[in-house]
Amino acid sequence: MTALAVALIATGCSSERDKEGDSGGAKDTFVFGGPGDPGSLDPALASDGETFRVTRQAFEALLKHEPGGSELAPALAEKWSGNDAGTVWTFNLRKDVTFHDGEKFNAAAVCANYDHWFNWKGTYQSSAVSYYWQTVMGGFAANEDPETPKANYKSCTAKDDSTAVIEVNEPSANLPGGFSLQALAIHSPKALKEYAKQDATAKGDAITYPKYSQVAGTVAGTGPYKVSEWNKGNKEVSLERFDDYWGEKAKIKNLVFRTIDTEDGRRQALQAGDIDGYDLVAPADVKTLESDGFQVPTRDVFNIFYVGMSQEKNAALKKPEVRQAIAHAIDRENLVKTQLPEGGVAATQFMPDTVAGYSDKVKTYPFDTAKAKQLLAGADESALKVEFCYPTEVTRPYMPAPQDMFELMKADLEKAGITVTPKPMKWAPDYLDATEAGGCELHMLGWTGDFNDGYNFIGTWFAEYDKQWGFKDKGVFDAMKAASIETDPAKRTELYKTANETIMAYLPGVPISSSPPAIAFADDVNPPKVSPLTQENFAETSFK
Amino acid sequence: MSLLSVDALSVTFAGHGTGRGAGRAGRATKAVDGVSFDVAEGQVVGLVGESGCGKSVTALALMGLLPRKGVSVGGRAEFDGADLLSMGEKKIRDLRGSQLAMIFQDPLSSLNPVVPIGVQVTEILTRHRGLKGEAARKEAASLLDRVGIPDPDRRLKEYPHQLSGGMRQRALIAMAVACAPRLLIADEPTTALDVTIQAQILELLKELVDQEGTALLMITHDLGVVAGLCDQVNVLYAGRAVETAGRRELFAHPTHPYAHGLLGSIPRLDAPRGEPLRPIRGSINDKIAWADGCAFAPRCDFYTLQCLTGTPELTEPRAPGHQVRCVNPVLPADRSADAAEVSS
Amino acid sequence: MNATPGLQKKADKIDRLAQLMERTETTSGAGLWREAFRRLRTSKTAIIGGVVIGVFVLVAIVGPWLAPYSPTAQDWRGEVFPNQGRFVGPRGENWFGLDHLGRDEFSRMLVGARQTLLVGVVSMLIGLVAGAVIGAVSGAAATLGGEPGKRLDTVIMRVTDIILALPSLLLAVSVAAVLGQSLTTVMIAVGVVQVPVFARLLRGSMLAQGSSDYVLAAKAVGIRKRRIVLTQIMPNSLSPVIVQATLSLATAIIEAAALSYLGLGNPDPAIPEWGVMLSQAQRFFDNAPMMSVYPAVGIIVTALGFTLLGEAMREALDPKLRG
Amino acid sequence: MLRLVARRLLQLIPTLLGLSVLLFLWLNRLPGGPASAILGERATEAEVARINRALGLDEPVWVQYGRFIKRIFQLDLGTSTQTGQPVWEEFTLRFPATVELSVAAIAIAIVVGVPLGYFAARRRGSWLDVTAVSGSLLGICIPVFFLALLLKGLFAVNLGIFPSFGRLSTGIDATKVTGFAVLDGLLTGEFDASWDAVMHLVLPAVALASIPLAVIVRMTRASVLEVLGEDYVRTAESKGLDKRVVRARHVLRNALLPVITAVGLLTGSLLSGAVLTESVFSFGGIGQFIRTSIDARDYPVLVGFILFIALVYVLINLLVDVAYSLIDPRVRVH
Repeated sequence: MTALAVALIATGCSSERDKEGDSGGAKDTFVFGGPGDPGSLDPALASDGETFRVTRQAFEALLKHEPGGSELAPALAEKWSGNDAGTVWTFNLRKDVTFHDGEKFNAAAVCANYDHWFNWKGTYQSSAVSYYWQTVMGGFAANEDPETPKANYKSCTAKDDSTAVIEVNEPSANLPGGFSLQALAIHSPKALKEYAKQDATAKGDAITYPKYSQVAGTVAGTGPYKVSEWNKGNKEVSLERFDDYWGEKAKIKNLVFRTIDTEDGRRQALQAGDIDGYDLVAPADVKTLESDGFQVPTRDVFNIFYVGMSQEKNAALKKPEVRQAIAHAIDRENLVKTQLPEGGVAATQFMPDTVAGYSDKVKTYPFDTAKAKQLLAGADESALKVEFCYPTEVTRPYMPAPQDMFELMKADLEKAGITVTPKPMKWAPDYLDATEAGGCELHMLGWTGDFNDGYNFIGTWFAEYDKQWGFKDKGVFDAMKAASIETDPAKRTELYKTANETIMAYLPGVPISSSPPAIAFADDVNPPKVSPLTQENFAETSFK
Repeated sequence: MSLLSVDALSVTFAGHGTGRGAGRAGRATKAVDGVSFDVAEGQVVGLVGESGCGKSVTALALMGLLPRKGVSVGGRAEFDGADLLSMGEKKIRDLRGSQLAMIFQDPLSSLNPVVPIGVQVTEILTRHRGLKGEAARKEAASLLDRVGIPDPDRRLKEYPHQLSGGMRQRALIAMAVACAPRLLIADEPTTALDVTIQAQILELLKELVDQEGTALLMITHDLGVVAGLCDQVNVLYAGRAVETAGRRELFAHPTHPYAHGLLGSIPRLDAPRGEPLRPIRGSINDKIAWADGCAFAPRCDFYTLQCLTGTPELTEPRAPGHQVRCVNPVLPADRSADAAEVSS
Repeated sequence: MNATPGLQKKADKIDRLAQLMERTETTSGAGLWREAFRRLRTSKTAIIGGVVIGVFVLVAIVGPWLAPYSPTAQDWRGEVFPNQGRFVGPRGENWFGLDHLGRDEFSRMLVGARQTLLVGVVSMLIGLVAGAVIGAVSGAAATLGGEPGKRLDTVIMRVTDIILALPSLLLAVSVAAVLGQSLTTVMIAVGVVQVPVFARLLRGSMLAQGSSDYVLAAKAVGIRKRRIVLTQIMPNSLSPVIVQATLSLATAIIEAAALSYLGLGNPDPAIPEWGVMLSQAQRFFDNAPMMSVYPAVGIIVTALGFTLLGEAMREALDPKLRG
Repeated sequence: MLRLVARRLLQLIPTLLGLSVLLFLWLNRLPGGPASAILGERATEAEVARINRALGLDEPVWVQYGRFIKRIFQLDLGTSTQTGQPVWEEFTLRFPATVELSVAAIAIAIVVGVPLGYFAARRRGSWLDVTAVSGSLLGICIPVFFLALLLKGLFAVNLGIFPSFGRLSTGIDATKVTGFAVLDGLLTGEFDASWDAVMHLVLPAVALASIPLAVIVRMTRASVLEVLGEDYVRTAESKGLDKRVVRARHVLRNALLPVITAVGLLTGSLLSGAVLTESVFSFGGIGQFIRTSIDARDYPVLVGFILFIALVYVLINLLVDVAYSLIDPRVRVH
């Protein structure tokens, strides 16, 4: 027993030395802390940022966004073009690309992927599994549930080895942006054959993901890293440099994502030197970290935070005056000034000013408690009572401290004479379910764009009747429709501007702010270009 | 020359704020207050008195078993020429169990419930006689046999709760006599036992003492025990000896009103029919301090104001060697008159 | 007799003593409590605990009137910048500084005491009442119900044992899942955790009483069973329950804080409650440690107070220790 | 002995059945019932009916209960809604971490608590006693999560002595054998991995040990005080035995009996504490998983966990009973 203890202590000391040695010389492992575990290793099955953060290092789609920006850029496709109707998309593919499993990348591989997704059956058709496919391409070859949208995907043809043509039935505002999504990243055809042998199953609400997506080994993409291990017990995913990567090779050999679910925990882990960087930095910690010598690069703003209203849940909200009063009552400037990280701005409409289609001419509702009271009195709603839902145990890139923001807004509303009943809910699934179903009179939510198109913001809410908002307004819906079928980018931008003006005149909810989510790195790291879409490419990272 | 010579033994419990067993807050309690007596080799000496009179504390003081904290012990107690009271912890530990041994009142609580009898017997053999293993076990078995426990080999493996009350006391006695001590202190050894067992145990004690020539200090409230066993008797009241005499002398002529009362409260078959028992009034709690006079005065049938003029001294009003601490002893002449006066 | 005055006094004293001797000692419940109270007064632990609780209860009662400002109004919200880690510490105007939303921390602490006490007391009462009922049924069944009663007792106790085994937080969460998140839920959740404790305690103490001599005596003289339970066993079984109640107040306050930390606390975070305040403030521990320290110390000291008093009561009521 | 074990195991059956009824009722009492839990508030009536049919909720209650029990016996605890993996697998994956943590905490509590309680009792009123008593009071009164945060802030972040989160450092390439990180390292000879795992255990285990430690110190102290006043200790002293023999055989052996029972009872509170400490240290055990399951309303996990904990608790207490009866002969006859 004693001998054992001695052995432990002795090796403990030596491993301590090793660690020292590491930081002095060739440090070859970069550890990044994320707030949650990925759900699967196959991005096609996912719709959450934690999964994509990991898979993005190993998988590439046809397109991507320029590093540090939101413009589309070539990825596996060197060039792409659409026809005038927006229904036929042609991709000139990059040559000399190899998958992690040694397979060659070519047009046939691209089509194998699209056809694989299009022919999904059973549980794969659940919107919880194939959310992004359904958003971009609609339904499947054979829809099994009447609620599943109609298929928009028509075909994929390998014109030659390096030319793939993807056809859709109707033009869509989600294209070509959708081709950049991780969910539509290209997998090795050999891996796809493995995938096809395994089924996702569902029992009740619980979906059991296929084994291949839970254990490293099968999945194979083309990215600069390949997944080497997913240690669920230790909550870490390890990736290793892919030496046959077609582009610039990753600078650090090993990349590890570890889960630390609290903001404090991540910050402390960075401060303690246990990790080299983390995402979703609490605004309060930015200054502290910076003064401690850590790097906290700021992303560009690409999100929107809003207060949603459900007109069906509380009839008073059907009155425009009431909605306007609420908008006037909330002190957005104060929220921005005290809660949001540096670079945050008060919002005037449901998209940040970095998105094409942002309008300067929308109707604004400046902070004015007196005006709010007056409007309420005018609408005969001086004794207005509302239930206000807020999420607990969560921070989002657009919403760093939901509860504090809720408290500030609640105080504002109460100053305007509105009685507010707080209703906290767990973020997932309670809060998301409730807000989506229109179960909250007032609620707070937000959105980070997937790609730079106005539709990716306002289209997600106001294109048609939506339970979340519970209103039917022809003016708003028509404005959206007009923009979505326009294929000329310039014209579309103008139509989005009009749509924004229509929406803000109708005021279905109150846009509050846009803010840059902060990401932090240790002082000895050359961080990757930070992305407004939170699509950092860690292959760019190196140690100083 | 006496084996044990106790001279002016006193034990004081310091008053604790909230401590247990130490009486009222802040007041020191004198549990034993200048007790002196001798025990010769082979002699049986009785310490008699009701509970709380200080007899058990005296025994514990002699064994060095009183807690060191909050207790101060005064006087001398010479055992074989060495003072037990000022002896070092290690030295008295060596004496305990080998030269000095003690038997306690409640055999069940005095035996460790989770250790087999055998271990509890052999551990003392190991400690003082260096016996180990099989030798110790054999000796233990013969000890049990000696104290009259049948089937000793089986009993050695058993636990205290598996034995009857009398058997447990026998086991305790076996432990006490294991190393042939020169002085055995028995603190109410029969109180917790059935009457039939009591006699057997007393018989056993007597036998052992006679065989080995062991001196016995018998602590009891039971005058019957005293009558059957003791050579010399000390009656204690409130921490002081109030009467000291040979057994016969004391039973024949109880002179202190307390001793007199004690004897009077024993039912006697030869008493005239219809004559009531005469219990002593009250309890030992209702005493005054010795410094203010006679502590027994509040309960005394014969008290006069003289009783309160100061601590009465030990005198020999009746016979040499028969010491009494009383200013108004019960002597043949005035006894019945006074009693009649007070009780009317 | 030529008695001196001093002697006469002593004689009187003795007469009085003699009178006193005639009186038999009472062992009634009232005597037990009086005795316990006397012991409590002389116990240092009890005094410290009592003073702490006294101050706490006083603050809980009058705190809202003492508070210099509204605990919920964000009067200074322009001065606090959580997004930059800039907070306002103690100053003339605000003795404890401001919280992260520009509210007066001192006022929040004062008013929070009441909420904290409320949560503690109500949840303890829930646990006590429910636990006492279960324990009493079980105990009565075991002592007086014969074989079937014993079986019922075993079943009840096994189930409470299991509940006792469940992590209290999980239990609380289960309750919250059924009832939804509210202050009532917090109280019920924390209370439910205490139920098996009280049940077990009361039952155990009833069993002990049930086999005691005076109950045997009552049975022997043919007093009705229900009457024995109500008039003999119950009153005498209550003292450990009361001790536990005091100790439970401490646990309840800590437990409520843990629930807040897990995000299951009072749904309206504006209403000050120490547990909620602590879990809110710990995010800012690096920049404004005092914001966490005030409620943490409040919770710890109060819990200590209740624990000390409970311990002292336990000692005072322990018949083994009675002189 | 075997009979005792057998009897206790038999007693387990009604207990677990009772618990399963409670659980079953609880599940059915969830707002809106399972269908709503599954579908959320979006559910239309038709969907609810469909799900109810699919889950057999339109059948009589006892049929449903029967199925519930059957599934439990098949170890089919369902699938976690968070991870999409079978609950049973999630448990086996995470359980070793929590066991390791709990065992470490209990070990700390016993190794420190028993001697501390013992010496506090021996030297009643000394500074050691006062420190032990007030320290244990503080241990009970300080919220576990706050203590964990303080420990982490001081020893991990500021002093950097211990790692701030997780079970193993990144880059430690430990071979998985049993899932118990410390043990695995010893088995495979990867001592550095074991050492690393031990370092990761220290802070959470100390935080988790605070309550059991406090309880054990107080129990031991009170128990030793009581035993010191027992007649049999005086008897032992009167035999002139060595101090060591008196302490070990006569004082501690008796004084530890209630402490053993307490340790069994502490299991429950230990797991409560694990939920909090594992969260603070992102430890990746059952505790943290339960916390995220609470947040995500992952009922299959919660139900499975409750059953599981009940079983563990009962088994631990069985062990305690057995241990108790080995030490205390009086229990054997009854």
